[in-house]
Amino acid sequence: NSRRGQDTQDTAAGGACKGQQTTGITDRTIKLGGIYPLSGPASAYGTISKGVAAYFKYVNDNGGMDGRKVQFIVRDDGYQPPKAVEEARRLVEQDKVFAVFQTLGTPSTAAVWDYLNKQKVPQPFVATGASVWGTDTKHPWTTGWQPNYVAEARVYAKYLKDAKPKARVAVLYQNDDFGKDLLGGFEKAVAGSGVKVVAEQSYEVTDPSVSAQMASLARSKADVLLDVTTPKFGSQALAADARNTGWNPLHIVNNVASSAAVLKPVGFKNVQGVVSATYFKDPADPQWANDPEMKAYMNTMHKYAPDTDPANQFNAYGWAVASSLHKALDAMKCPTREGLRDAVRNLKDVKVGLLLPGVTLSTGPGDAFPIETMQLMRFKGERWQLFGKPVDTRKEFGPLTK
Amino acid sequence: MSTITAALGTDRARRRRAALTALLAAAVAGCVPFYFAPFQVFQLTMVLLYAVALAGLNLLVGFGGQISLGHGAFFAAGAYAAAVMLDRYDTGHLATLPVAAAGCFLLGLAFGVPALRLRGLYLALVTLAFAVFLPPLLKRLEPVTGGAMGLTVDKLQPPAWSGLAEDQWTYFVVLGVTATALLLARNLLRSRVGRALRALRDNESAAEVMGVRLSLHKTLAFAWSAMFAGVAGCLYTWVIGFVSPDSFSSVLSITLLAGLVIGGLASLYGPLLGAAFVMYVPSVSQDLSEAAPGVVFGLLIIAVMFVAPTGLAGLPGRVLGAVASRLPRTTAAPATAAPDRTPEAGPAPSTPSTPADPAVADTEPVGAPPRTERE
Amino acid sequence: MSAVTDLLQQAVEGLGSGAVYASLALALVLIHRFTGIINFAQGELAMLSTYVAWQLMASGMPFWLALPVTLAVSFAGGMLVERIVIRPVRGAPELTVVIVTVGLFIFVNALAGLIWSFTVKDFPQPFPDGGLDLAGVRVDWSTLGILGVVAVVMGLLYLLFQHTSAGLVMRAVACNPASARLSGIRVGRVLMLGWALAATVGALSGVLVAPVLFLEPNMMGGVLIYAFAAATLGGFDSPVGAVVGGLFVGVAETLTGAYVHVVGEDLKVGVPFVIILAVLLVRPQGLFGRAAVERV
Amino acid sequence: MLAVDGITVRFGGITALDGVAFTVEPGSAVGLIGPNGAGKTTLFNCLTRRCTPDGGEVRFEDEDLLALPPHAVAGRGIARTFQNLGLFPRLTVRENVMVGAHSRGRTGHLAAALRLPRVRREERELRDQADHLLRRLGLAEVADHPASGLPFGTLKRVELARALAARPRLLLLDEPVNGLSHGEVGQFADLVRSVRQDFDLTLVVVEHHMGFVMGLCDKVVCLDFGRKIAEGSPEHIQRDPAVVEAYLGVAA
Amino acid sequence: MSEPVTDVTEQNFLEVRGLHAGYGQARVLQGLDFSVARGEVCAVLGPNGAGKTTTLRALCGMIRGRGSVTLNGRELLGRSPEQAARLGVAHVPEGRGTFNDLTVEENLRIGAHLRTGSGWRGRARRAVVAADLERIYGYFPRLRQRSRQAAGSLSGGEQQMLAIGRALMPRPALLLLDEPSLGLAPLVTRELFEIVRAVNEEERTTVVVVEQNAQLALDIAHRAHVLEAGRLVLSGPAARIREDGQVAEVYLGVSVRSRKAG
Ligand SMILES: Nc1ncnc2c1ncn2[C@@H]1O[C@H](COP(=O)(O)OP(=O)(O)OP(=O)(O)O)[C@@H](O)[C@H]1O
Ligand SMILES: Nc1ncnc2c1ncn2[C@@H]1O[C@H](COP(=O)(O)OP(=O)(O)OP(=O)(O)O)[C@@H](O)[C@H]1O
Ligand SMILES: [Mg+2]
Ligand SMILES: [Mg+2]
Repeated sequence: NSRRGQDTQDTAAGGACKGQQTTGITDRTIKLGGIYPLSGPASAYGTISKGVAAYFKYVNDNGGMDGRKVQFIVRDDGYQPPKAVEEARRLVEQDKVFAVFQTLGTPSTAAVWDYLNKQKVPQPFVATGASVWGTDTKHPWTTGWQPNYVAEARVYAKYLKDAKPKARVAVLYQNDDFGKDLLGGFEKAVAGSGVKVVAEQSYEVTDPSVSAQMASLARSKADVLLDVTTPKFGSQALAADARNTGWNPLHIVNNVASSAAVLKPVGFKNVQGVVSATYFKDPADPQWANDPEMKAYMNTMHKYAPDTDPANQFNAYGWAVASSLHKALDAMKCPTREGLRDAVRNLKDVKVGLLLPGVTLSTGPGDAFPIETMQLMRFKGERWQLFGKPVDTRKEFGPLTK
Repeated sequence: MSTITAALGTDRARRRRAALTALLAAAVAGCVPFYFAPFQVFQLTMVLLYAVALAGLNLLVGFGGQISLGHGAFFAAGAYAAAVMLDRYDTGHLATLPVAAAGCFLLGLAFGVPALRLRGLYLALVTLAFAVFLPPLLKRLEPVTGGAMGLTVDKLQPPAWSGLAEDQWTYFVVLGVTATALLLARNLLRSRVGRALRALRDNESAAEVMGVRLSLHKTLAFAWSAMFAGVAGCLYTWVIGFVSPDSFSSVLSITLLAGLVIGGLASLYGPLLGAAFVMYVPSVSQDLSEAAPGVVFGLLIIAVMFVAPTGLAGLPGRVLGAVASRLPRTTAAPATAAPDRTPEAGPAPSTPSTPADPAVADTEPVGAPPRTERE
Repeated sequence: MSAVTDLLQQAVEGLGSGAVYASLALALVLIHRFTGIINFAQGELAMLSTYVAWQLMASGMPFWLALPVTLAVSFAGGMLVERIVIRPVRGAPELTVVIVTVGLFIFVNALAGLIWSFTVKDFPQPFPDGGLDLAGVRVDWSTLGILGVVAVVMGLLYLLFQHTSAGLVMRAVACNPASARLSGIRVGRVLMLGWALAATVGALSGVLVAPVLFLEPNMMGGVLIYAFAAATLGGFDSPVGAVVGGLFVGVAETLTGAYVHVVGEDLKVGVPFVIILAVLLVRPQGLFGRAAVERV
Repeated sequence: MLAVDGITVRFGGITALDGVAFTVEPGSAVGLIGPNGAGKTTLFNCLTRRCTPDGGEVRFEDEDLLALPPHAVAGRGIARTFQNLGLFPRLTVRENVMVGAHSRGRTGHLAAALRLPRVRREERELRDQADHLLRRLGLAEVADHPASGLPFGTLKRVELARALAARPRLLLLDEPVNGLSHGEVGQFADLVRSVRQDFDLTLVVVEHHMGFVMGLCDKVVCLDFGRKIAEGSPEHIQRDPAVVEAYLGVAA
Repeated sequence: MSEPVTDVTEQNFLEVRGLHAGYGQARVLQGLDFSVARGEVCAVLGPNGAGKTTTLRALCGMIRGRGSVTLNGRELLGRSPEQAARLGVAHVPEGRGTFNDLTVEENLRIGAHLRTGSGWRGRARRAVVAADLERIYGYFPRLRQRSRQAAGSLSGGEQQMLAIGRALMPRPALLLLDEPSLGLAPLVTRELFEIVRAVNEEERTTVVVVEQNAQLALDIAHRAHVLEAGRLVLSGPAARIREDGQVAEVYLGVSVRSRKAG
């Protein structure tokens, strides 16, 4: 009785969807798997899985998705690509999931996407903003979700071109795909304009602090500091900026490090006027307190994840991306893996509760970036204030190509 | 004379038993991929390739007594050598193996020379520094290494004639390389060279007086062990098909050393056990606690070291020893177990002491082998 | 600003980082002097202590009360760790103990994440905001404060090691525990004391650097590597060496990161290590370490 | 065969050896005696290149010994035992002895890894020779025992076996019989005498056991505070007042 | 055996009953019985590998044993070496166990640990230690010359002196000497045994000495035990053992002396 025979359990649909894969989905259930760093250096992001799981529980309590109860299996890869491969294989071959809904981080995602595409398993809405997920044509089963880093860079570029056309920009960035993508996107987007990058400094995630880099950047006396960091380093950079009274640039902090949890430790008085961009509703922001989706989110989090801080924006991110998947599943023509693949790649202005007004999901042939719109915000008092109109980078800069 | 013939007899018997065991192991190893699910075969493949790296590290640390916390760097070098060759020159997989091996051998040689001057802790930390330094370097060399995004390359594909699935073919290839590597390591250790290595681990001065050339053997040990790590890295690229700088952080180096110590230093099959630990225990931890797999994993490491302070390889012996010394009389002389325990420096870990008097911990004379100490 | 002031400013920045490394390196040196091992969990224990302080303050305790309580808790905690985690492998090969500390590292890190989550916590700055302006070079009070505390701790440790019989006993235990026991030294207690002191120094380090690095479970992970570097450069037995090593590493990497463009910020980690390697090749026992006695 | 000339060793302020000179004739046995800390072991250390003298010359068969790298000494035919035992505790007794023959082996790293036929042959030979020595010294029983945990007297013999495995022409013994009972000393003396004959050895022996030294040696050199204070036949030395005063106390 | 209670601490100051001990599965001591009176010097003799060292290790708690060992009426078995040391047992181990990284004087100070404890102590304590140091330097002038030198760099004999000196520092009640003459020059060996005799007589220190130089040991011992293969094969007053020619021949090889090493 070989365990290998499990392959035979893979099932196919009949009828109109004849031959398509129905593994992991029945009329009553749908099985999804996610791979997150629950341990190791990137475990801060692991909490996204809590938001996702909470959403699915919420849906199950309300009758499921189209009558199907969601079973969501979370696996830990410790942010290590080989572990991600192992876990992806386990999810596909042993747990027989319908789709691998979210792999987190560029390395892990890159390590598994060949495999998943070869197995024809959908990999929708990966939790990384690298631009490859949307521009690659060889991996139709994989799509991004959050605005890719290039798109985000374009938002800041546009803002500067409009507001400070002669800006001299200093950039602090994390030396990995995230930082490089964003920096590269920014440089490309400001090319030919009066906005110039005059200094760049990178740091490694393993560095204890970025104060030395900040001191170096201060020497450039730039007017703008573009701060492409992850939360802890974001706090450090903001604090270093505040400490240095001799240099007062316009501080643009990227979305990843823009949550209130990053700013609060620095002291709100020290971060007045900082600019950022966003696309979903910050659970820590009181202006959304009466938003119905936010309420549902808060209640569910209190109910199912009482130990988790619902104000943490990563949880809200999880909720938002899960509800995006819900929409995509609803849009499937066939309840099959192929059906999901096609649905995810054919989203048209789909609204999702936790996304900002004006931000919708849209994909199409050759465009696997569901969200490419962001809105600028400025920190004032004790919270972010949105300003300007949502910037649709697709419209402003044209589609991304490889 | 009779004792000699008897010894010869047992020797032959032992050899026959060893051959039988090897045959059995080969048979089991050959059947495994036809029984287990692909992802389990994949896991075993990973165990095998980590075992190669651990076997290399074992040469250096277990048998040579030099501690390296930087072997992840050689692993990475091997992985990148393979990935770059596949990505840029399309050389085909097999060609990458000798290049990765030779390259890492030379790299190890280059490292072995300064390592000669450094001892214990200092060597460990300098090598750790190398492991810390490598990822940013790989990122910097973007034109070759693909920078922070890494490189995605083709995995090993089964040839049509084999009729095997990808995971099975990969498994067999890795099995072949691993078996060869382990055999090489074993041969090395069972020779004059291996003895010299272990001798200088135990007592450098005496070894040198016996004519052992320290510089030669230490540097070559470093080179061999780097080569093994490089070969493992090359296999990694074949299996995973993706390399990125952040896959080879210092955590990998520390994990390798931990795996080795957990498996059993200076033991021939310790690397296999250590590799299995490194591979399977994180999964077990998250099965036990989804909320915080790290908590469980950390505890498991500590627990294993409590139960098997000399590594898992020594565990069966310890258990048997403990049982044997308990069985005849319940009050038998409180033993320290571990009959097979490599009689290395330091006292045996204690059997649990009487609860009334927790201070009595050490049961073996702590200075047990003082006479063979250096002056 | 002139180029010289710039340079000095960067150097001051380096001293700031260096002080952070030195503070943890002191704890590493302490534990090494007592037990002869390197403790991978040292940074995580410091981080845990810092969370204790944070928790105390979150429940309303003022900083200057929370600090001594935290130090006391850490002292006790260090003893407990030795008793529960390290004692069972005492006498096992050295690497086994090192790997146990690796396990402890993973455990404590995950535990802190479980209890306090990975969001950054704000931690009050014991030193006043702002700083001195010395001829255009800005030196934050916090940098000066950390440097000052590090210097004091270094001095105390120096006295402990060199001028008390406790220091002598401790060295004897690290050198030959078996003989120490034969001389009636309660090795278990000495080791507990060593862990307790190291945990206390570590806690102090954590509390000092938390306002600068921001408190989260991985706060000390990066520092640990640099603290290792500092201790290695200094010679792993010497508190003075740890501090000199820490400051040197901090300044060296900051200046090369800022001024040597081929190296740049991304590769600057390599610089102190190259220097360390160079130093060790000449002095294998580190700058301030003692050469081991060896003869046949 | 061996000529030590004006050798001087200093450690910081201590002069461990101060212009010591003597010669050793082929086939002879020379005893080296002197109070504790006189520099006897240090002298051995110089001969085996464990330390480098600050002055003086050592010639072995007309070759400058001090110009050799440490590991080459064994290859020239010089072997020694250590005062405080320099065994390899984690190796078995047989392996210890086989390491002794290291300088006679030829196997390199690559050949060893591939386990070429000649490697097997060499291994077998070394092993047989080691076993032969072990039997000869009555150690066959403990051949597979790790060196640590054996009684002291046994370890002394293991050290001798290991030194002999190098097939030396000059054998340096540092306190070979300390820790042996009187009866065992006698046996050991017989043993040394017989191997000396069979292996055609030249001996230099450091020993505080006067009976052993006097019974074995043709010539005795006495050191005190790093200086040679007497040299001569055993009978002569035993009566030498300087030796009696510094070392023996009342005539033994 | 029922002896008057008053005698317990005098006649059976050290009392060993049915002592079994070993290493792992190797059972070395197979039930030893002997006792040593207070202020007595007791020699333990026997061939190579008989278990003499093992006996001393069991007495001072370095290895665990089964049976009973009482010192002054208090059980020693099951105690750790430091506890035994605190009860007044000092052990010069085989292999010397010097603190190689510490200087000679620091080694001796560690030996005085029990007299001073650790930590900051008063002048009186310091004076005591200074006097003790003087006493040891008096016994071994060589050590005074080497007092600032690291113990690891001493010659073999100097280390042996240091180990004995360290054991004498705390003025122990029971001194266990494992082959103290090892590596010592003849003159020093004789002096050493004089020192042991003096310590024994002046301080009433009870001594158990394992020694291969049976002649010397028996000269200062009151009582002697001969061990073979982990069992006592002979016990009695030292003088009688010395005179028992056959025993001496068989177990001690004393008569070798007349053969003059062959
Ligand atoms: N590395 C060293 N550093 C300092 N002093 C040393 C060193 N090696 C030896 N000495 C000193 O040199 C002197 C000679 O030592 P050596 O070991 O040669 O004596 P020895 O004659 O062998 O004495 P023993 O009979 O006690 O073994 C001793 O006083 C010793 O302390
Ligand atoms: N650390 C150890 N581990 C295992 N066995 C040991 C150990 N130490 C001693 N033994 C064994 O115990 C037995 C007795 O050894 P012990 O050292 O007590 O003998 P001894 O009488 O002191 O001999 P010697 O005169 O040679 O010192 C020997 O057979 C020896 O092999
Ligand atoms: Mg000597
Ligand atoms: Mg003995």
